[in-house]
Formats: sequence, structure tokens, C-alpha cells
Amino acid sequence: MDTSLIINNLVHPPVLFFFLGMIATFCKSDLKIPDPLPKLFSLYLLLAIGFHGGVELRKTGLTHEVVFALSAGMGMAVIVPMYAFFILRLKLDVYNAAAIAATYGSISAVTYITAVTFLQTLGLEPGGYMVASLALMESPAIVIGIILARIFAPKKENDEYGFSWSAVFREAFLNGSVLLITGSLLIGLASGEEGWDTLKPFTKDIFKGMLSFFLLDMGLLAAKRIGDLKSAGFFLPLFAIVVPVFNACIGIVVAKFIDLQPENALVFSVLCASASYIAVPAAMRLSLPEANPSMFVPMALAITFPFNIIVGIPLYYYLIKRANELIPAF
Amino acid sequence: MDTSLIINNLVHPPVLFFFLGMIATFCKSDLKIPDPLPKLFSLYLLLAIGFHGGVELRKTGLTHEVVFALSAGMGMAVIVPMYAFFILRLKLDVYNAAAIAATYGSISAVTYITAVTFLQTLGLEPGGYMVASLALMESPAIVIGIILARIFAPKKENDEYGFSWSAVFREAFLNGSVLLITGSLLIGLASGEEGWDTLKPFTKDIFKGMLSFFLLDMGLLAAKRIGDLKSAGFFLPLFAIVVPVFNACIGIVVAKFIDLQPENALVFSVLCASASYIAVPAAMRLSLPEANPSMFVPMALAITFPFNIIVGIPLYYYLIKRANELIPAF
Amino acid sequence: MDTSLIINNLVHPPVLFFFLGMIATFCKSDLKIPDPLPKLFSLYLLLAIGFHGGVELRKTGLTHEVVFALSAGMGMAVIVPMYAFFILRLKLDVYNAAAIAATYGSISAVTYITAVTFLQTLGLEPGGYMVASLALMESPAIVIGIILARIFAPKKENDEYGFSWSAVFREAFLNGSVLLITGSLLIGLASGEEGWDTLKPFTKDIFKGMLSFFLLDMGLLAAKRIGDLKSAGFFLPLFAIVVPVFNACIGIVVAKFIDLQPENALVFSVLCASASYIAVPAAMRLSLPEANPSMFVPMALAITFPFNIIVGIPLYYYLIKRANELIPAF
Amino acid sequence: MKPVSKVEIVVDSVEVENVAKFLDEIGVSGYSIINDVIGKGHRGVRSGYELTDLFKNSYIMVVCDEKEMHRIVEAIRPIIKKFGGICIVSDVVMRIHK
Amino acid sequence: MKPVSKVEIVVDSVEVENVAKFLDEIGVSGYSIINDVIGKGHRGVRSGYELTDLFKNSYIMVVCDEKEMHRIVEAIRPIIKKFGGICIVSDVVMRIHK
Amino acid sequence: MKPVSKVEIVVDSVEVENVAKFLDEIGVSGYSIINDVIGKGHRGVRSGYELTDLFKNSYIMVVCDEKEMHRIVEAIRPIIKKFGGICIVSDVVMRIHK
Ligand SMILES: Nc1ncnc2c1ncn2[C@@H]1O[C@H](COP(=O)(O)O)[C@@H](O)[C@H]1O
Ligand SMILES: Nc1ncnc2c1ncn2[C@@H]1O[C@H](COP(=O)(O)O)[C@@H](O)[C@H]1O
Ligand SMILES: Nc1ncnc2c1ncn2[C@@H]1O[C@H](COP(=O)(O)O)[C@@H](O)[C@H]1O
Ligand code: NA
Ligand code: NA
Ligand code: NA
Repeated sequence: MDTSLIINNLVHPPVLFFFLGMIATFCKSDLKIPDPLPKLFSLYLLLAIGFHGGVELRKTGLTHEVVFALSAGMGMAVIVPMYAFFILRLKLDVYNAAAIAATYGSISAVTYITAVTFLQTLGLEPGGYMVASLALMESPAIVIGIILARIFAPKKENDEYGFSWSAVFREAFLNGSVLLITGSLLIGLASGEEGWDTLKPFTKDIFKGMLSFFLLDMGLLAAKRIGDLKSAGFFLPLFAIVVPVFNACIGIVVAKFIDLQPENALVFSVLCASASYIAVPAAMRLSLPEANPSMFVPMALAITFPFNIIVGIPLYYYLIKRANELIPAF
Repeated sequence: MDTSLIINNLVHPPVLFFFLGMIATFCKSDLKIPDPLPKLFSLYLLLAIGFHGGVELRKTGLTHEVVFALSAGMGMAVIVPMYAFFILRLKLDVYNAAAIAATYGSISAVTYITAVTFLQTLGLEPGGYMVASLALMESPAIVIGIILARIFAPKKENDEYGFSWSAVFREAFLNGSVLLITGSLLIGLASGEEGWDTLKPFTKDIFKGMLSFFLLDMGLLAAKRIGDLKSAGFFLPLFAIVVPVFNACIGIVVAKFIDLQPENALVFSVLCASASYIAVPAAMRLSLPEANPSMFVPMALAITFPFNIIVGIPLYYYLIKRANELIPAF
Repeated sequence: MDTSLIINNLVHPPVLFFFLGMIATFCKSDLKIPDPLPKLFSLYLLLAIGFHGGVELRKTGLTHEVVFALSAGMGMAVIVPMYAFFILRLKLDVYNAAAIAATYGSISAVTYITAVTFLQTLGLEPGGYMVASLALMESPAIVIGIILARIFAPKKENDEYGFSWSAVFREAFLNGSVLLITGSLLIGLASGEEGWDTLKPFTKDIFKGMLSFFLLDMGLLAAKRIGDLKSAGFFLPLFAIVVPVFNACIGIVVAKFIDLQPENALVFSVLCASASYIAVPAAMRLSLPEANPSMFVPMALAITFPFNIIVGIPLYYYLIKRANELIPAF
Repeated sequence: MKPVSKVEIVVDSVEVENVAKFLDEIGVSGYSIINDVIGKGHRGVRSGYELTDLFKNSYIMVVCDEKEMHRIVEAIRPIIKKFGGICIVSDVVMRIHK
Repeated sequence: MKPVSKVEIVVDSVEVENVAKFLDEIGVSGYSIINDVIGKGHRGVRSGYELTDLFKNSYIMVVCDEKEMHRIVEAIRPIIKKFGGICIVSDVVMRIHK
Repeated sequence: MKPVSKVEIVVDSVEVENVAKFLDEIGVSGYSIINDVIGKGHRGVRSGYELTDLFKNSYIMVVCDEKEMHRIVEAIRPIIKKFGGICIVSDVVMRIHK
């Protein structure tokens, strides 16, 4: 594997700020980005990503490639939580297995952006429509996870207090992050080039700076959360690395099948590999309060996220390149 | 009325984000811009508007047109709360009538900006000095409202605890939003073109983005507050639409009299039509605690503001154009 | 002294916003930048300053001039608190003397930036490596202050509860502001020109705007804190002006010795003259809780900071120019 | 100066609206809520989660008469049972309330 | 270990500085304030207003002796009468205060 | 419905983690913490400092049995002695805690 790829990824400022955050926590600095500033950065990123994606999607139109990519994304978001659930059941109770399955079936928008940023340093630009894929892949796993829990949970424990399917669907499809990215995408779609000119200095020019700030915070948080998993043994940390790589590989194969460009294939496989630490915890808290958030949150935030950012993205890109060399045309 | 005007207004990203916010609240999404981020956006907007206005005012100088526009603005800010008070007294007690009168006599800076933005999409740029008008029109209605309440309120109820005229004037003329916009205007005036070059990327380039964010929040809030008026019957919602339109019409006539350019006439009439949901509630809380904020706040925020943003601005512009066609020279 | 220098400094927007803040507090406006927004601006400024400095340092390399400047900075940061401590002991107990000594031995990043901004309006740009000096000069005074307190404090009072040297060093060298500026400097160093292009719109273009906002808040705070010193007599306010000027003069002489360019000499002397109101209070609170924060905080924030911003920077620059005229080559 | 009960409740913040709804149904004269309460209990540490508004508690205080107190306790029992929390009651003297 | 009174006050946040001023005048040994308290009472829901710092309550706790307690209650009565709020008193044991 | 002690502590926010550590060592069943408490006491006004997270208090509430209460009071005495604060105790009735 080309080490320059990894290094190239690592010396990029946003990724370096992620390291700075981790280091700050590890050496017990009191550096802190106080509430609700992390929320400002994450709202900004969602708005900017969505809007940009919408503008691009308008340029592309709904081509075959787009339809294939979106369908494939939806498919992955449904299948991943299912098989993950049964693996997790080997070691965990129904509730935690369902919550972690949902976590890995859903996606992380910041991992996505970091992949896009990585591609840009290589001079590549993935199709903006992949943002639509991102938006579509956030919700299904939440519903699947809750369905699985309700099928397999021992009936007597299943206290109905406070449960309603409408709340589940609202949490899955209308939670803040899904709604903001989807809404911004539609706004981008509606306002097109003209809208883009209006918002570009905000949504594009300062984007990398806002991303750096957010990654600084993610580094602080990831390092702080890693301790939560100390008592978890080997299974969960291993799961948090092996399953994303496996999902990325499926993603790469699927991308090859539907003939995505390498840059789009990377983004697609990164979506498959990423795990949710925003939308899923919110949904689980309401619909599966029995699941332990100090398991599924640190897995996504403190292991899978840094792994994807540091090792995963260049690794998946390397695999895509190799796959393309071996099987030039399908 | 030219429907392309309305559509043109509506597909502008900031306005679309306002809709997104309303939709999010209506479908009970948990999308939220947590405190104090809305404050960040509103402070930014006031600073940027004021500064820009000051720089422009320095270019224009204190011409006849400027003096006329400022005086007319002041006049409207004094007269509107007076006549509004007596209309409101038909249905409301003295305190609430006075508070609502002050609300409609004062102005909304974000409505103003949205009108400017609307003009910019038509390739027009109103005189920056209108910002001075904005700043001057914020305070008088507050004082008028309180004077009216003290004249007409039944004496025995009028508990003097905590009341002082100096506090009233401080709230009216030195409240945060008035002070920031006026101060920034003076800073723009003092630092001129050179200062503008220094701050332009901050106060101009990212402006529309910050506006979009703020309007997103305004949409969330407006939709949330609309429920407060459910029990209010027809009078207040009707007032919240009819009186702004009426004020806009007076504004249009006055603008014609003092011979303002169409773009300045629009901005002027929008100021007349807009209602305050920041400065006035703050002042009323201290000086008229007997007035019910769950009346005057939702009227301004949930009815008049969206109405002006969506229908009012293009409507007033259409009326100005028609008036100019009918009476080419005065 | 050339009055145009002072005026030139004063009509610069960021400085004007500082005045606006002071005026707002003095006339009891309710203008407020609510928590944690000031933190957003200060984190941004540290990140941007550090990153810019790192990129510049990479261009310069570790030249003789750089090494000299860094060493001289370190030296000042060690010596200033020592002599200040003994002056302060004339009037104050050990704890307060030590805390104030640390305050004046350490630095203020925003004073530094304001000096850089002042130079830019004159068309000058100090060497980016001075940021390294800034980062190096923040911590030593904290350690010196605590050592002095422990040497001179009456032993019996010296309750050991909660004291540890490791905590002292962590507070001094790993506190949030030191870590963020140092980390950002290293990231700038690592990512160089390419990284700069990525982050420039964020770290440079909107910088003056963010600085204006922060200075607005500093004005609000400084004016609010000035009252805390009412009961303090003449000694402390006098100290808060005389010692900075004296430190600046030493700085100017040292800068002449190590042959710094005028712009670098100004920045160096401003660092010597500035007093810490972020890192030092944090460290003192933990390690010298006996010291009274309502002495050392308002001295740095409400007297020394405004003095340096308004009078100090042009004064020191004037002195540097005069010194260069009198002693052209050393 | 009448003696009343003070009910203090700590629950997961996502449940606070439900608790308020119950209180409205019971018809108490008022209540006060403090959000952003962190803590520890049988379900482990709850110190908030910066990326969402989750994993925090809210504190609710209700001053009411004894009958209302009993009804409140019954109404929030299932909430605390499912989502965790604590409810304590003490005697206070109401000095001023319009 | 001396028995003292605990006075708890909930008032509109804009009045909290006035309450503090009264407490200073009365000369209590100290007080604690929690801002950002929301609630409901005779004047309806008070859940804050995002665009200003208005329509929120503050909670003030004062630990004091009985005489001070009576003076506090009298001092804040007009504030609560005009701007709303609640004031309750209970008996506690002071364990540590320097 | 068992009678328990409620311990309320106000300390400098920088000490709150130490207090929590003590509570963990003592082994109480839980505690709740409210940060961003301001106030006044022997050490003057503490109303926070916008540029750092300093000069604020935290409020800690622990519901526990009497024995634990005594141990808590002893454990935090040195903290309050050095860094200031207050600790009061009252009797409450525990109604619900899983
Ligand atoms: N003994 C206690 N004293 C005070 N607060 C408690 C106690 N036990 C639980 N709590 C609060 O209630 C929350 C939920 O408790 P639990 O359901 O036991 O996890 C905790 O996070 C604490 O904030
Ligand atoms: N019975 C009560 N119990 C607790 N808090 C109350 C009660 N009544 C009023 N409050 C608080 O006092 C505030 C003002 O009350 P009011 O003046 O009745 O509207 C409310 O918003 C609540 O925060
Ligand atoms: N009598 C009191 N009643 C309520 N809170 C107090 C009292 N005395 C002190 N406090 C709180 O404890 C903090 C520290 O007190 P002190 O150590 O006396 O300065 C103060 O800032 C208050 O928040
Ligand atoms: Na995934
Ligand atoms: Na108006
Ligand atoms: Na210094």
C-alpha cells in the first residue's frame, strides 16, 4: 500500500486537528470546546454538505449512476444492521445488539466529508449526488434495529410505556441531522447555481476551517470516550474495526458492480464503513432505553471514527485502486 | 401582480431555510439551534448591517434624500403606535394594547435585510443610509407605548414598584440591538472604505450564510409560537396582517412624497410594515410587566414576520412599481 | 509623538469595537455576548494565530533571528515575574503578589494580535515566528509565580490539600490556550503552504471580523471589571500601567540588542508589556486559591489591556522608531 | 405561611415534557424545571453528550399539597421505572405565591 | 451543626439582581443562584425566549437564621407580587460553612 | 417511603470532580450535580468569568442514609475549608428510586 497516501491524508490540517484534540485529552489538558459550540459546527457542516450536494445533484440530474448509487446505499443500510445483529447476539443481549447494529448500519457525515477532503487533496471530486446517498442511508438502520429488538426481545420485559411506532419513524426519518441535510439538499436543488453563488463563501470557503474545529472537538471527545470501553473486553473493540472494514469491502464490490468511478466508490464504501454517533444514539435513547449508550457511542466515536479517518479512508482507496487494476472492466 | 416576483423571492436560499425551519417544527422534528447560537447570528447580523450602512452613509453623505428618509422614519415610528393603540383598545386592555402598539411601531432588522436581499436578486441596491432609518425607528415606539399605558391605565392598578423613566429610556435607546446597530453604523462611518476592506469577508461574504442560519431558526421559532395564538380569536391574527399592510401603504405614499427611489421606497415601507420581536419584548418585560408576552411576541414573530418575508416584500414592491407607473412624476 | 499613529490605531474597526463595548457597559446597555460565544471567538483567534504562525515559521526556518527572539522571550517571561513579585510585596501578601507577578510575566494573545493589526495598517508584517515566542512566553511565569509563593509563604498557612507540582506544570504548559496555539502552530508547520491554502478563508479572511467581535466583548468585560478595583487604592492601578510600560522598554532594548526589525521589535515589546487574563487565572485558581482573583483579573483585563490597545501599541512603536533614529546601527 | 409538600424529581431530560404533561393533568399550581443536571445513579454516569442533547437529567420541583403530592408520585413512577431517576418529598412552608 | 432556615425563591430572571441587592442589604452570609430555570405558574408557561434572554426564571437559595429569613420574605414580597414567583422556607442543618 | 438524608453542597466548580470522587469512594447510590451556579459568600461574589470556565460554583445533591451523610460531611470538609463553599443537610422522604 502506497504510504504516501496515508501520509498525504494525515498532514491535511483537519485531520491534524483531530490528532491535536486526542493529544489534548490524553495529556489531560483542560482544552474544551464548550456546549453548544460543537453543535454549531455540526449544524454548519450538515447544512453546507447538504446544500452543496443539492446544487451538484441539479447539475448531474437523476442519471442511471445516481439511481444505482442511491439504491445500493439503501440496500446496504438495510442489510448491514441485520447481519451485524446476529453477530452481536453471540455476545450481547437483544437490546444492545440491536442498538449497535443500528449504529453500524447508519452513517457518519463527518467521516464522509473527511473522505471527500482526502479525495480533493488528490485532485478528485466525487459526485455531489453522493450526499443524497448519505441522507438516505442515515435512517433505515434505525428502524431495522428497533424491529429486530421487538422481534427478539423477551416479551415480558418489553414494557410498552412510552413506545410508539410513530415516534420511532419520526426519530429515524425526521431527526435533526437527517432533516437538516435533506432540507439543505433540497434547497440546493431548488436554488441551483444562483443560490450557490449566494452562499459559496459561507458553505464552501470557510468549510475546511469549520471542519477543522469540529474535528478538534471530535478528537477531544473520542479520546475521552475510549476509556468507557476498558471493561468491554476484546469483542466490541474488534467488532468496531473488523465490521467497518468488512462493510467497506462489500461497498467496494457493490460499487464495482454498479460501475462507480473510483472517487464515488471510495465515498460509497466509506459510508458503508462509517458508524453513527449522532442520529442513532438519539433514536435509541427513546425507543431502546434498555440499550447501554456507554457501549454503542464509544464504539462509533472512539474506535470506528478515528480508525476510518486515519487508516480506513486511504486503505479503502488503495483497495479500490487495486481492484480496478485487477479487474479493469467488469 | 407579477408571480415571478414572488417565486423569485421564494427560491432564494435564506427564505428557503426559513421554510425548512417551519416544516421541521410542523413535522415535530427535534431539529434545534440551541441557545445561545441564535444570539450569535443575530449579533452578527446587527453588526454587519450597521457597519455596512455606516460605510455607505459615509459615501452618500447627509443629502436631502437621507434627511427626508430619516425624518419620515422617525415620524412613522411615532404615529404608528398611537393609532394602533386606539384600534387595539377596542378589544384589549390598556397594557396589552400599549405593548402591541409598540411592537408594530418598532421594526425588525431581519425583515429589513430580507427586503435588501430580495432587491439584490433583482440587481438593485438600496441606499445604505436606510440602515440609519432602521436604527432610528427602533426606539420611539417603545417610549410612546409606555407613555400611552401610563396615561390610560387605571391609576390604582398602576403599581409604581420598579418603574422609572430612566429605565424606560435606557431600554428604548440603549438596548443591546439598538446600541449594536447604531455603534456599528458609527464605526462604519468612522472607518470608511479602508475599514470596509478589512471587514468585508466577514461582514459581507458570509452574510447570506449567516442570514440563512438565522432564518432557519426563525422558521423553527415562528412555527412553534403560532400555537400560542390559537386561543386569541380572529382579531389579533387579523391585526397582525392588516396593520402591517396598511403601514406599508402609508410608507409607500410617504416615500412617493419624499421622492425615494423604488428600492429605497421598498425598504422604507418594509420598515413601516415590520414588527419588533427583540427590542420591544425586552422593554415591555421591564416597564409593562402586566402585558402578556404570549400575545405580542407570537403576533410579531409567527404572523407578521413570515407574512412580510413571504408575501409582503414582493407585494409592497409590486405596489411601488404600480404607483410609479400611475403617477410617474409627482 | 506622531499623533497620526494613535489616530490611525484608533479608527481601525477592531479597536473601535472595543470602545463600543466599553461605552455599552458604561451607559448600562444590556448588550451582552452570552456564554460561551466569547469562548468561540477566543478559540478561533488562538487557532488562527497559531496556524498562521506555523505556516510562516516554516517559510522562515529556524534562523538566528528566530532563535534569539525565542530565547529573549523566554528570558523575559522568567525575569519579569521575579522582579514584579518583590515590588508587589511592598504592598501585598505573598499569594497576591505571586499571582499578579505571574499575570504580568505571562502574555495576552489578543494584545499581540492587535499589535500585528496595527502594523498591517502601516503596511508592515511581523515575522510569523513571533507566534512561537508568544506560545513560549505564556507558561514560565506561572511556574515562577507558584515557586515564589511556596518559597515565601508562611509555612503553617501552607495547606497542602490539593496541591501537586504535576498539576502546576499541567496548568502552566498544557492549559487550553497554550495547547491550542502551540498545536495549531505545529499543524501550520506540518501542513505549510498547501495547508494554508486550505484554511486561508477561515483563518485569515474572516479574522478581523472575529477579532472585532472578540474586542467588542473585551470592551464590555473590561468596563464591567474596572469597578472591582475601586477599593484597591492607587498602587495596583499604577502598577498596571507603569510595569507594562517598563517591560515594554526592556523589551525594546533587548530587541535592539538582538537586532530585531522594528515590526518584530514592536511585537516583542508588546508581548513583554501584556498581561495574562486567561491562562494565569486558571492556573492560580488551582494552585494559589488564596490569591484574590478580583485583584489580578481586573488589573490585566480592565487596565493593562485597554492601556496597551489604545496607548501602549502606538507609544512603543514610537519609542522603537526614536531608538532606531538615535542609534541607527548597534 | 401554609405548610406544603415539596416534590423533587430527577429524570432523564427527554422525559421532562412527559412529566410536565402529568403535572398539568394533575392540576398543580405550578412547577419549576432546571435542565442540564448531570449525575450518577444505578444506570451509571450521566454527564451529557456534547454532540447531541442526550444523556442529561432534568430536575423538577413542585410545591403542592399532600394530595397532589401522592398523585404526582404515582404518575411518574412508570417513567422512573423505565427511564431511571429519583423522586423525593419534603415538608416546606409556603411563604409567598400570588 | 446548627439548625438554620433555607429560603428558596423562584423569580423572573430580570429581577434577580434586585433580589441580590435586598439580600446584601439584609446582610445574609451568602446566597446561591441558579439561572436558566423554566417553569409554569399563575402567569403561564415560562420556558425562555431564544431571541432574547427573557421569560426565564432564576432560583435563589439562601441559608440564614430565622430573623434574616423573615426579613427576606418581607423584602421580596413586592417583587413577587408585581413580577410573579414563589418563595418557600424549610429547616435544614448547616454542616459546614467557613 | 423511607426517610433519608438530603445533603446539599455548593463548592467551587473546579472541585466538583473531587467531590464526585469522594462520593464514589463512600459508595452512595447516586448524586445529582448542577453546574453554572453563581453566588456570594465569605469569599465575595462568584458570578463566573466569561473568558474562562472559572469563578463559578456547582451544586451537588446527594440522597443517602444517615451514616453516608456523616461520611460525606467529613470528606468534603477540607475542600470547603480550602476552596470555600457550604454544606447543609435535611430530612426527606424517598418516594421512588429503582
Ligand atoms: N441518591 C441519589 N441522590 C441524588 N441524585 C440521584 C441519586 N440517585 C440517582 N440520582 C439522580 O438520578 C439520575 C438517574 O438515576 P438512576 O436511574 O439511578 O441512574 C442520576 O443520574 C442522578 O442524577
Ligand atoms: N407550585 C409551584 N411549584 C414550583 N414552582 C412554582 C410553583 N408556582 C410557581 N412556580 C415557579 O414560579 C414561576 C412564576 O410563578 P407565577 O408567578 O405563579 O407564574 C413559575 O414559572 C415557576 O417556575
Ligand atoms: N448562606 C449561604 N446560602 C446559600 N449559599 C451560600 C451561602 N454562603 C455561601 N454560599 C454559596 O457558597 C459559595 C462559596 O461560599 P464562600 O466560601 O462563603 O465564599 C458562594 O458563592 C455561594 O454560592
Ligand atoms: Na455504515
Ligand atoms: Na413598524
Ligand atoms: Na508580559
